[in-house]
Amino acid sequence: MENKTKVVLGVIGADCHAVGNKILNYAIGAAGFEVINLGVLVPQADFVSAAIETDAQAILVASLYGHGEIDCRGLRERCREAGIENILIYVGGNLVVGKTDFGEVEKKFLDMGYDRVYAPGTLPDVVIKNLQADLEKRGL
Amino acid sequence: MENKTKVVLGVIGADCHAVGNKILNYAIGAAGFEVINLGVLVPQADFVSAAIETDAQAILVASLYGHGEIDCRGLRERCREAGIENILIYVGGNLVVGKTDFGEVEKKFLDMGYDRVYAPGTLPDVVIKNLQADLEKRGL
Amino acid sequence: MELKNKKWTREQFDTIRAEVLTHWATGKDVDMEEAVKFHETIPAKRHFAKRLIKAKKNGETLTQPRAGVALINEHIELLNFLRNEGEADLLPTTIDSYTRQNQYKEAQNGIEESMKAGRSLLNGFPAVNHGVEGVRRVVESVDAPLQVRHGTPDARLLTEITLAAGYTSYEGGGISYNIPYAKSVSLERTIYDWQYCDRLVGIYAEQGVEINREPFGPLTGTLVPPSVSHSVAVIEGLLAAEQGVKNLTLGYGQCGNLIQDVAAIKALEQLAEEYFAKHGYNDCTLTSVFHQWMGGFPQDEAKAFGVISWGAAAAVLSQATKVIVKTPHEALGIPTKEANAQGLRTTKQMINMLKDQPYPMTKEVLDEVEIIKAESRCILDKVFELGQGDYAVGAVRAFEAGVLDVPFAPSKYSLNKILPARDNNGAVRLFDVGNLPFTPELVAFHKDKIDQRAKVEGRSPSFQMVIDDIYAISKGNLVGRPR
Amino acid sequence: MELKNKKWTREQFDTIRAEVLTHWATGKDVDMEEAVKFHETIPAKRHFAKRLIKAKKNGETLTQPRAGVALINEHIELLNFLRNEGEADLLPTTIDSYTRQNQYKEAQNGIEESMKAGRSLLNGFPAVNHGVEGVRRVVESVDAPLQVRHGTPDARLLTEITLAAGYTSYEGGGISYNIPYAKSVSLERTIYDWQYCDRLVGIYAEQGVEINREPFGPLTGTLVPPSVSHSVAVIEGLLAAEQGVKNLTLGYGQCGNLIQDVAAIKALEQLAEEYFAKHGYNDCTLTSVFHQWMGGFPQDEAKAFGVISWGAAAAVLSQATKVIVKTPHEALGIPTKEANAQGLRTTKQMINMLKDQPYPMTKEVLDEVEIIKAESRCILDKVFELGQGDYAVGAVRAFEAGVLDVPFAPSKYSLNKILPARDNNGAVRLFDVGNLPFTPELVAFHKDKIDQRAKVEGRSPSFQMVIDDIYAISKGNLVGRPR
Ligand code: B12
Ligand code: B12
Repeated sequence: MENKTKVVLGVIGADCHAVGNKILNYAIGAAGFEVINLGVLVPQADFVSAAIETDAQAILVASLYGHGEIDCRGLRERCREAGIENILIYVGGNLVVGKTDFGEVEKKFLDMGYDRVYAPGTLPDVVIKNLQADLEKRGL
Repeated sequence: MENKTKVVLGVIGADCHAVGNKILNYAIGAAGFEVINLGVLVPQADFVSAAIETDAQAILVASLYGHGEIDCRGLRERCREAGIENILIYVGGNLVVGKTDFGEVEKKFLDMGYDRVYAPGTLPDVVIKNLQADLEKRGL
Repeated sequence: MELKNKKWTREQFDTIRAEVLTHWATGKDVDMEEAVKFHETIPAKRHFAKRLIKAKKNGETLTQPRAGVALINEHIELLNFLRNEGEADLLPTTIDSYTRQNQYKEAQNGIEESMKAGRSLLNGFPAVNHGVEGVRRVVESVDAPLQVRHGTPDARLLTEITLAAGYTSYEGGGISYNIPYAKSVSLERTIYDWQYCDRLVGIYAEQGVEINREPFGPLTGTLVPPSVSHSVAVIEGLLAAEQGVKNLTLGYGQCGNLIQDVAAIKALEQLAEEYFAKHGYNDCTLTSVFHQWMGGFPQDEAKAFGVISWGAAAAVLSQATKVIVKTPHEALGIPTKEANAQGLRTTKQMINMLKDQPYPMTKEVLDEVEIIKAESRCILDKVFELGQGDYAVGAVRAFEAGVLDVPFAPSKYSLNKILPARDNNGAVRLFDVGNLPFTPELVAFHKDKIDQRAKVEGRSPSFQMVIDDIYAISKGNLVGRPR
Repeated sequence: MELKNKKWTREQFDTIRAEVLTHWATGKDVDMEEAVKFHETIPAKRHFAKRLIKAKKNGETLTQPRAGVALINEHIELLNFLRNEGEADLLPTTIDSYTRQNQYKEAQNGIEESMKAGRSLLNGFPAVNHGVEGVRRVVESVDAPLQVRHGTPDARLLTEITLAAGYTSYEGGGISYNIPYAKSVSLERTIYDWQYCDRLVGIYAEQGVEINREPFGPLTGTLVPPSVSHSVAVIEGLLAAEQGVKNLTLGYGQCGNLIQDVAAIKALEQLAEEYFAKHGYNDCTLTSVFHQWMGGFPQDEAKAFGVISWGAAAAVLSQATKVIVKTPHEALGIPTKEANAQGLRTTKQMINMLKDQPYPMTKEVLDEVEIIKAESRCILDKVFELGQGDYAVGAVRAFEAGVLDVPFAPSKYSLNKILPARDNNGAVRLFDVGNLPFTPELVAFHKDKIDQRAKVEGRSPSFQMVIDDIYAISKGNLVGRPR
């Protein structure tokens, strides 16, 4: 148990979409990570504190309901302030309101400081592969 | 019978779409016109000769199958050559190949010398109203 | 606060009301007397409850979209577009998610950001912030029956404001707007707060103002077995009736197997009649709503049109009173008004082509009706027993015990022990019945159905099967077969 | 020319063949020996007949679009697009209308105008003008089973060229490609000319090359009662089998009432088995094709998607072997490749969602099957009698007598005495049975059905009712109720 890499998972803001979260939790766990799943309706602050408490290597933020643009701003800064500036942060789901060209959306969230931005309906395997690769790069 | 206004009706070229033709035939006849219905697969020449033989006041050309652009060119000239230069000529149906902006199509056929051009799915009542109005203008 | 399924006294209501109306500045403008007068001026064609009664009488299935944007004028424009271009029979006002969580400051911020951005940054219409006057403008600018649709655990202020503004229908319930929408709000709390909403509707009714109420049928929208959502629907219906609600629409979300879907609507209507009669609520008009597939959609619009059409077919063949319509943008984002109108027109076409062909009540359908009713009775009667004759108390205890259990629910007050999966014909069954109080026969029925499928697929039932089913429709299938 | 339903001798065939191949310059390049060698190299997955047999075995319903443009490269691109983006299982090559009328000069002109215009001015692919080599390029550039679809009274040269080029399926028939597509070509002529086409397929078969043949089921596509099109389908099937065809697909165009549509496919399959056995054609493989609604479509694309979806549902619920797919552009013009692919994907989604839910064979369905079979037997047996045991001669006489009669047909060889109209459930019945040789019971059945509807609508049956039904689906309904 101990030596498993830890990742924090949660659905941010006032968002209650739980199905994807449960599947990601199951799949990422099954892939050998220790998932700290905060579930739905998670404030930014909780992602940061959970990451610090558990010494996690990555934060996986989900936003399905359309307010992602508002809810996700400033998470990177919070991490910086809390001293985990370099933690991996992924974000995915239906990030903005409306059917939008993903290119724009991706850019917007990369600029906010997210390491990877996922298009709607991304399958868990993709995330897991990326996680393993990114952590390896960091020698973990 | 005699003193009814006569109109020639037909589906031009290699076109076999008969349903609309039968309905137009029925409706225009019911509206008090004498319809000379040439049916489907009608060459340009037949429209002209039928109009002359019956001393018709209007020619109603239908083209559904997409070749209207090719089939309808030159009908006005033929009428001119045959000495019925001023006869009313309407055209309707699905005149060109593909879903096309009707404005363009209308212009194209007006330029070919048609008096009225009808969009796909036009109902008989519309045609009948127009016929009555146009013939009245001509004092018929 | 002591939860009881008992009509509130006016005192109890008024004390709490005084406090509720202070939750946000706009609360003070609520004037029930003025509201009652306004409601009396609403013509029948714009009156939700009356329109539903007429539809039920004529055997119509009415269409209704979901729609809501941040700003008033844009919202009015949106609704009129759906009325005119979408041929919608009934119109919604979908509330944004901040308001749903009573985060009125965030909603205010969303309004301002939307003004700046020139597009809606909110996923719905923040009615509380717009206040009675603003919402009234919507009511006066739209020529169709209007309903509030949301997902709000504590909807008391929202109810006060929208009803005062002239809405004639209101969605939600203490269970259906908690378990799928909240994480750590107790059921006691939400059922109690929704008694307030129902009581308010009852008080309007006592003054001759009929307002339609609709518990949210589909719950998590994802492989919810009919008997589970039916039990919740009937309980919320009974709780509403006790508070004086006289016009109720009970709902169900499409599962995808036509026989099961047709049977589900029949069973829902019959169960409701049965339990309302049993408990003496005989002056309450009941209608039904069918939700087109509420789970994950295909991203491709052409495929989405297929899913929408199949939902429309099931709705009209089951003769539901109304159908809630999805759009070709479903998988990707809040639809444009054009995409929303497209879903409505596809649905209208299906309804009009199918309305003259009743679905034969075959043995398969009737058997399915009996199964759903038998399961629902097991649950409902156990809830009643746990509550010692009180459905409100019983519901709370039932969720603790897993007697009521909603798959994939985010709320920690749902045990999440049951696991649904499709059988070999695509009907939603239970791969794990958890603590549902089913008879051994019913448990065996589900086991057989799942085993039958597993056998065909040459694999043993597993959570992977559940996951495959969750993705199936979005990947173009009904049953999530192994690749 | 003396018409007999008798397998042609090789001499008879060869004399005519020598002449046929001179109808257009490209005829001289037809080389059957080379063709047979080429056919032997076609892999199963690209082989139409083999793919159909596999589908029938697995209970699949395959999707197939209509598509054809003037120029070779554009046509190849179109087909591959429909394969990749439309997920089509089977591919067509729809032939243009000049070629259909053997107006190869006009077709040539269309090819040149299309090159100039940079877009196709032809409504299909002029295969004769492109010749064996050009058509072969298509066959070699597309990775799916390919069929020729047209509407050609005299298709002899077209058949020679496309089969020599490697097509493994061929649509048409002496009745179904005359009555709906021609005006004054005698049936004797077209049946005779189509015996040539069938004989050619038979000669390929004798050399071990299996080619699928498909009579055109929907005829005029407009309110054609099942028994009328079934009779034509069975007759053309029998005529083809006599000439040595071994793989046949019989078709039917959707009427719109699900019970009637499901019953129609069942009845068609059963009738074919029955008559093929009766006349000793036991080595011929039979499959079925369901055509999505072939009459007037709604112009609005969202509504068209509804019509397409309903056609897809009926196709898979009736377990037809394949379905011919319409597009959201249907009412307005030849579809773009994108619109064509959309119709295919909508259909795929429906098929995949419904394939696991067999439609219950209810009493209503079984009764309808019996009606359709009884009506068809009346017609078929009368045709046989009129022909003194010869279906070819019988067909000609039957059309003269109105024993066979196709509504709204342009051909003067169809009496056009029958008038179809929908009953109160939307099933297509006969408002005037004309001279169809129905039993008094069957005549009464139709009368009752129409009267029943007329009563509901408070009007007496009339031609206006027929007109209302013709427009109904394009106006968003199934039954053309009075406004
Ligand atoms: C089911 C559903 C619901 C259910 C949720 C039940 C529950 N508690 O879980 C109910 C009915 C309650 C619901 C409510 C609402 N919903 Co909803 N819902 C859906 C729906 C249909 C499916 C979601 C789902 O479960 N998919 C299946 C799972 C497995 O996939 P997933 O959620 O997409 O997650 C996967 C991927 O996205 C990815 N992923 C997700 N997050 C992350 C994060 C990372 C880091 C990574 C790497 C990957 C990743 O991995 C997951 C597993 O593959 C979607 C539309 C759709 N997708 O078809 C709308 C949708 C998400 N909902 C939407 C909205 C707006 C709402 C509401 C606000 C109501 C409304 N206004 O209509 C409320 C929200 C209330 C709230 N406070 O949040 C919108 C969002 C619009 C937008 N973004 O522009 C959608 C897109 C529908 C739409 N087009 O309008 N909804
Ligand atoms: C039924 C039908 C057929 C039947 C016809 C049976 C018959 N003999 O009548 C069959 C199956 C045989 C058929 C064959 C073909 N068809 Co067709 N057919 C249709 C369909 C679905 C309905 C036509 C119909 O009957 N409508 C009902 C009647 C009442 O309406 P209407 O015909 O539009 O006529 C009304 C109005 O247009 C108007 N009107 C018509 N003409 C005129 C003229 C005047 C002067 C006025 C004022 C008004 C007017 O008044 C009529 C009464 O309201 C249409 C698409 C659609 N509309 O949904 C395609 C369609 C017309 N067919 C089409 C094609 C291409 C063909 C084929 C070439 C096959 C192919 N490549 O797919 C062959 C043609 C062979 C030939 N030589 O002509 C295309 C034409 C494409 C284009 N223009 O770009 C269409 C539009 C379908 C499509 N989108 O691809 N077809």
